[in-house]
Amino acid sequence: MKINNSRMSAIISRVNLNYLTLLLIMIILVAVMSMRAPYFLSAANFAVMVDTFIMEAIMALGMTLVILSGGIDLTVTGILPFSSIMLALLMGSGMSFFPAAIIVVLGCSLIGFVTNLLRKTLNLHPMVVTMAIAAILKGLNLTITGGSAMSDFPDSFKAMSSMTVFGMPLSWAVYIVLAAFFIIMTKFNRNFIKVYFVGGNPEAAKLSGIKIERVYMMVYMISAALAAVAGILTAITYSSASYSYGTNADMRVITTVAIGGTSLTHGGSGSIVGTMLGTLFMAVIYDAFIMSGLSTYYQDVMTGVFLIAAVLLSEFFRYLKEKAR
Amino acid sequence: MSVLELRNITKSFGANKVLTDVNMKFEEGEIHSIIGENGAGKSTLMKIIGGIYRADSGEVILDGKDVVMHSPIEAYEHGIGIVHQELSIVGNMTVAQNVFVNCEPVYKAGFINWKKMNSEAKAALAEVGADIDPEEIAGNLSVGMQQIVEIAKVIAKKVRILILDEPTSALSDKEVDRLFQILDDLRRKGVSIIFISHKLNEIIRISDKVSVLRDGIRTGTLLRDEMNEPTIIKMMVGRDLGRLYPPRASSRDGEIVLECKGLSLRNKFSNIDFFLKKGEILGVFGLVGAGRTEVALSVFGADNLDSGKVLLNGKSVSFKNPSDAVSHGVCYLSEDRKVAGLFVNMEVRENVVSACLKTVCNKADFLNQGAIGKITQDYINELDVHPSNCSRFRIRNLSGGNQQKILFAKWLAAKPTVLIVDEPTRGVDVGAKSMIHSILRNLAESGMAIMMISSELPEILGVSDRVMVMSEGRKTADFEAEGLTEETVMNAVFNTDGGLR
Amino acid sequence: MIRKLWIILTVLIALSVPLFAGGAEESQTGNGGSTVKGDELYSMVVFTKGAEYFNWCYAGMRDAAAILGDHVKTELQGPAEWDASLEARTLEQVIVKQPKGILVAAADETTLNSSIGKALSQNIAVIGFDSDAPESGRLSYVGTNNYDFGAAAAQFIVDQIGGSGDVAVVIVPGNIAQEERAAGFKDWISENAPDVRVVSELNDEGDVAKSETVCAALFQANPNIKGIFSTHGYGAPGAAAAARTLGILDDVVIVGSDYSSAVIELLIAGDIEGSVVDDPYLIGFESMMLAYQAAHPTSVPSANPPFGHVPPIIYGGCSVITGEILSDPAVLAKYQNPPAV
Amino acid sequence: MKSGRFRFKIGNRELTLIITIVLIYLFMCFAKGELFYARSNIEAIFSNLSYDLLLACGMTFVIILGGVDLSVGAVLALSGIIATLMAQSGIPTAIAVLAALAFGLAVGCLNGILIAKVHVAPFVATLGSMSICRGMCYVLTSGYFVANLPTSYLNIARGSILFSVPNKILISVIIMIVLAVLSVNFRPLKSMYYVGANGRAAFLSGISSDLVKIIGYGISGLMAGIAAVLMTGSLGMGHASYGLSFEMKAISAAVIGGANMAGGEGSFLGTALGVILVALVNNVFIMFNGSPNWSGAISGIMLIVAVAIDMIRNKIRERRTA
Repeated sequence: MKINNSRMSAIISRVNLNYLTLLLIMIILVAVMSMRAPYFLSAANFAVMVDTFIMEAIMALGMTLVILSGGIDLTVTGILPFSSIMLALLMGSGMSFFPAAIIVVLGCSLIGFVTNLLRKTLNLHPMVVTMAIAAILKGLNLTITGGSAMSDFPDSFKAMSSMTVFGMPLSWAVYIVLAAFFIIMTKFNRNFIKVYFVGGNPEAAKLSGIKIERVYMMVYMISAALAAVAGILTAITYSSASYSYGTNADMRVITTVAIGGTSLTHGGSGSIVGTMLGTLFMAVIYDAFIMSGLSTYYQDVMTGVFLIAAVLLSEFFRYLKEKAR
Repeated sequence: MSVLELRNITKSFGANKVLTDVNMKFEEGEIHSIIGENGAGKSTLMKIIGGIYRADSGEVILDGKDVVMHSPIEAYEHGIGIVHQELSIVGNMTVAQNVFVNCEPVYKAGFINWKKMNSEAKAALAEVGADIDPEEIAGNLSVGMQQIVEIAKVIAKKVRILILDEPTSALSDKEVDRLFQILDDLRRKGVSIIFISHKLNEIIRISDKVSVLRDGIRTGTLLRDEMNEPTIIKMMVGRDLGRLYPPRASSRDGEIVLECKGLSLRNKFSNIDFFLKKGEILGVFGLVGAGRTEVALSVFGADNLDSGKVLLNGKSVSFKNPSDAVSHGVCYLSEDRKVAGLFVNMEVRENVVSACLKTVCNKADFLNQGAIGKITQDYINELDVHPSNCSRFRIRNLSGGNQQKILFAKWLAAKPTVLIVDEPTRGVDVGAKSMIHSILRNLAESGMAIMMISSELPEILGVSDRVMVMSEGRKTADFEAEGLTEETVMNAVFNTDGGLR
Repeated sequence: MIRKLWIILTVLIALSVPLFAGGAEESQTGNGGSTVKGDELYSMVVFTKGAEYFNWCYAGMRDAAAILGDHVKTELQGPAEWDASLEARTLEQVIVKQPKGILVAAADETTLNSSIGKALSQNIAVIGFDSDAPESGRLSYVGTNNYDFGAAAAQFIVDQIGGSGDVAVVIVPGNIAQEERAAGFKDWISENAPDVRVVSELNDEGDVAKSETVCAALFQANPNIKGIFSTHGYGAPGAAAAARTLGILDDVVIVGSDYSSAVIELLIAGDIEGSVVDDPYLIGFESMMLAYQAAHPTSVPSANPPFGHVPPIIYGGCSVITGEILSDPAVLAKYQNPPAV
Repeated sequence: MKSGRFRFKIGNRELTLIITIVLIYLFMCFAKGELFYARSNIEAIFSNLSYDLLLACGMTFVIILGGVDLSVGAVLALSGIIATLMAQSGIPTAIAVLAALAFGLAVGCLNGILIAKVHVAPFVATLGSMSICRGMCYVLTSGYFVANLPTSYLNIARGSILFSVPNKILISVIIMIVLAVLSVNFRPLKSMYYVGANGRAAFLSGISSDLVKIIGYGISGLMAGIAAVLMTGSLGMGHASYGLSFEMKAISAAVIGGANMAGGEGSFLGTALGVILVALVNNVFIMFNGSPNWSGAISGIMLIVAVAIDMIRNKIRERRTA
């Protein structure tokens, strides 16, 4: 009994209050919603809810790494449509799916590489560089497509939109694999743990022999590659490619990561699991407004309120912890 | 054959020649100390060995081979490890992660073996005599503890050449003893150790050889039996310093300016009483973490007080923020000049007036650039800051000792009546140190009340008129400085009946 | 302690969720939230929610629903951003609510195809309006022929500038409706007005202030500019502001698209000469009627069983409104009071 | 007075920008002649950069403080809507204008309080208020224009009290010049640099860093409020979509002008030059009939180009001195 008790308290002491609170708010939200909207707790709605936010969820994984390293990446809003358009171009010219997808992902991580190179050589804040690159990509996307949607895909590709893996839609499976990969890597892989060091204290990391520029390069390339994956999945889901995809996705993704407890002030604190919780939270909010029939105008207002509230709460817990010491 | 040899190393930053034709040899299994005034080029030399800078000319010869290193990583690969003066601890990671940063023990598949990492970290910490939980978040540790983790981190890398750049500045004497034991062990195992410190007694105690740098030139190397303080000091500054410490207060009957009664702050300190008299220096001694800085910050209004009274000139005051305190003539010179003292990317002149902006403004609140220039130049001359035309230099381009002088200038420009100085000579060489000591004395003689917080016992004994000892958040003793011995003070430190924590 | 309390609270509330869900059956809220038995929900899904045009459409839909009966509920959904994939997601969320019918204005021609297909397969009637997705299988499309819309603008502008001079087009690239309007505009001019040249296409990002910027620069770059046509509702006010700043309001003919309180005010003041309009209210109204028709099949044989018979396409006309037309109070009243949404 | 109380130092970055602007200007004068250098064209360029100038000013404050303010665009839209709704419903113009300014100031100060007192990351705090303000715009208007404004309101922006220069140009240029001059020597503004360079040190030096931060963000919000009045007045209507992505333009301009996102560095003259450069290039772009697809990317491209030119100039100068 006594052993059990101490194990219990060990578990309790390891619970992250931020995550718990997030969970609490989410559960309350779900409770209220299920009262207002009978469909809310249905399996169909769950599926749609996940679908609604799956692209942001994938990009949020990469964004978490970027923010952990102390940076930020606004290019995702340009890369997502760019990758879908590139895929359409390549497959339209007769290439089959896998080589085309691989080229697109590699090509987009090259954009991440260039972004990071510009950041480094021009000594600019990542926000500024990524903002500029995003604007340039938008121009490129418009020029390539001429503004109209591209749907020049072979039928085999179109069939992929209803493909399932273990009974799950393709995008879910991709997300689960990626999320598991990043959870494991950030816990056990040296290169990924370096991201925390670099975000926590770049100078110290440098003195400890970490090649910090290489870490920055890695996170921006990963973030770009994940945005490319999201773009490819979007193209698969809708059998189309358009410059309009991913509009404002950068802000949604950053909001997700911030709500998930990854700190934009103190680099190096946060986790993939937190981001996944944040993702779920955002998915619930985005779904709840449509399901409840409340005006979606309030959706922006509420996202803003929850974002600030979540960060306030985590600062509050940080304060409590400090006070207790 | 020497393990490491430096031949004709020359290095300039712009027009400023930092090292000129420096030759040095480091042998296996010896502790070779390097000493010199600030700006003498010690840190630059170490950074060249550590691969952070490259020499303009000259060779770094490792095991008889000329090597060129481009980064700290390459230095590590050559078996050279540096314990830096600035801590390289990452606060949000665990102690174990910090110890094994970049060389985590892994399974065959490349995944980190957490269990092994924690147990090895525990062992590495035990080796340096510290009982720290490897799973603790490093940021939660005190500065002294972090310094120990830092040392453990480098030693755990099994280096052949170990460079320690002022490793003892944040350590208590007990921790220093322990560190020296470790260095002794390492020496016996054949590691060559390069030790940089400003503390002459430490250098003499541990070194096999000591090399002295002055203005980027090696002025000589002494063997163990040739070492003594006067000789070393003479080689460093090129002159006899005469007395190491300034005379004590000429008059002890100034009125009480600041009096504190029963100051308490939860988890930080409790029931602290002290007073400051005009013309006196009160030395506050304690180990790192004794709560000295916290008391100072609370008096200064930068932190809260749970209870207690602060009387300034007999009137009860409670400063809501530092700006309040400064306008009442109470100033606090912080221990960490880079984080809490200076604006390193701003100009010297801007730094000097940063605490007295209101006084250099006209009625419409516009800064008077002429006055700023004059004040700055006056203090540069008075405090002998080098170079003397540095008024428009950025702080980051000055050496540590000169930065510290600018920090003093900044607070002197605020015309304090009560000056609290926190570790005023941390990371400052002997020459600058004695200068700062005499500045403090002159200020006291001119009628200022000074409280000096320090972890260097000789400094406390040499400079203060009265001494207050703190330990674990409590005041444990009050002494008159005249005739006080180190033993008495240390006894007071350890004679506590159960601290706060 | 706080930790423990928090954990207990979370668990308690988590356990109580099913209780809430149980109570859902009896609850009842209006405006498309949850519905009681016998209620029918019709949803309108658009790509830039908050655009005045769609508000008019929705007003028409709502009035049609009121005529059809109290049990017919409506809602307006859609992302504020112009993002076809976001609109598709919103559509999928709407499908979960199992409405009887959905009215869709498609952000582009193909992205919504699979979502529309999904709705149809669940026996939800889908009517396209304003912006069509022709290959999606939607039962019917109600809207305007945007090519003709542009041609009408061209005809008006050529008339106003006296058959010769330079003109320019303001457009947000990537919007099919606008691209078609621009194409119709340019084609009509090249076929019918040899002395008129389209010298420039401008992107104002659908933003009035940006429109002012680009138009001001255009007037400078081409002093001979006689007319300007905005393919969307925000361009004309911006162009008018630019012309006002430069003092050339009387020298250029500004023709806008759609109507809004801002456009009406400028038309009456004479700052802009005309605006090409279709009837969004009527489009919304008719779409709603068609959706209801499709959702309630009659004995009339249908081309799309199990849905009721609806015509594949209904094109409404478009016309040019001017300050003169609006001087008739009866006409003005129609435009002046935007419906509350 | 003598030793340059108003010493106006032109930094390297400013010089780079001035050279670039002059080169572009000369080039355009040759290429397009009268069309380009006509007073009306210069007026057109300036009339359109007046909002950008104001927002970029506010943003410069915030960047000097080491932060960023994403909410300015949304605050502009919402203040504009508040002012126009009030003016439309017959409330006196002065009160409507004051309400807009007060609202901008209030949102800015709230941002500042969140950032200074509660230590929320500036990006997150202002992203939150951006969402809230933008959402409120639509809640208040449902996306409708707010038109039919009284002439007295419109004339604030459209009228002209000096040299027949439109007020909106006059107001924004005057604010800009005042700030540029004040930032050199005016103590409350100068303390921003201290706080941005090292907040802890500034606090311990007796500068009320929290207050300074709150004021800085407050000014940024206030600038958005002023820009809102000018924009709604000039265009004659308020709308929820005003100011979309203006924050990005403002940040670009400030960074082009030499502001450092790490804090402590930035100049109002540089920011003004940055705004002018982007506006000039926009004008050039349209003069040469550039593809509309790329007009949105101009400020991003100019940012990279300007910073790169500056970097190359610095390299060349270093080599020359070495």
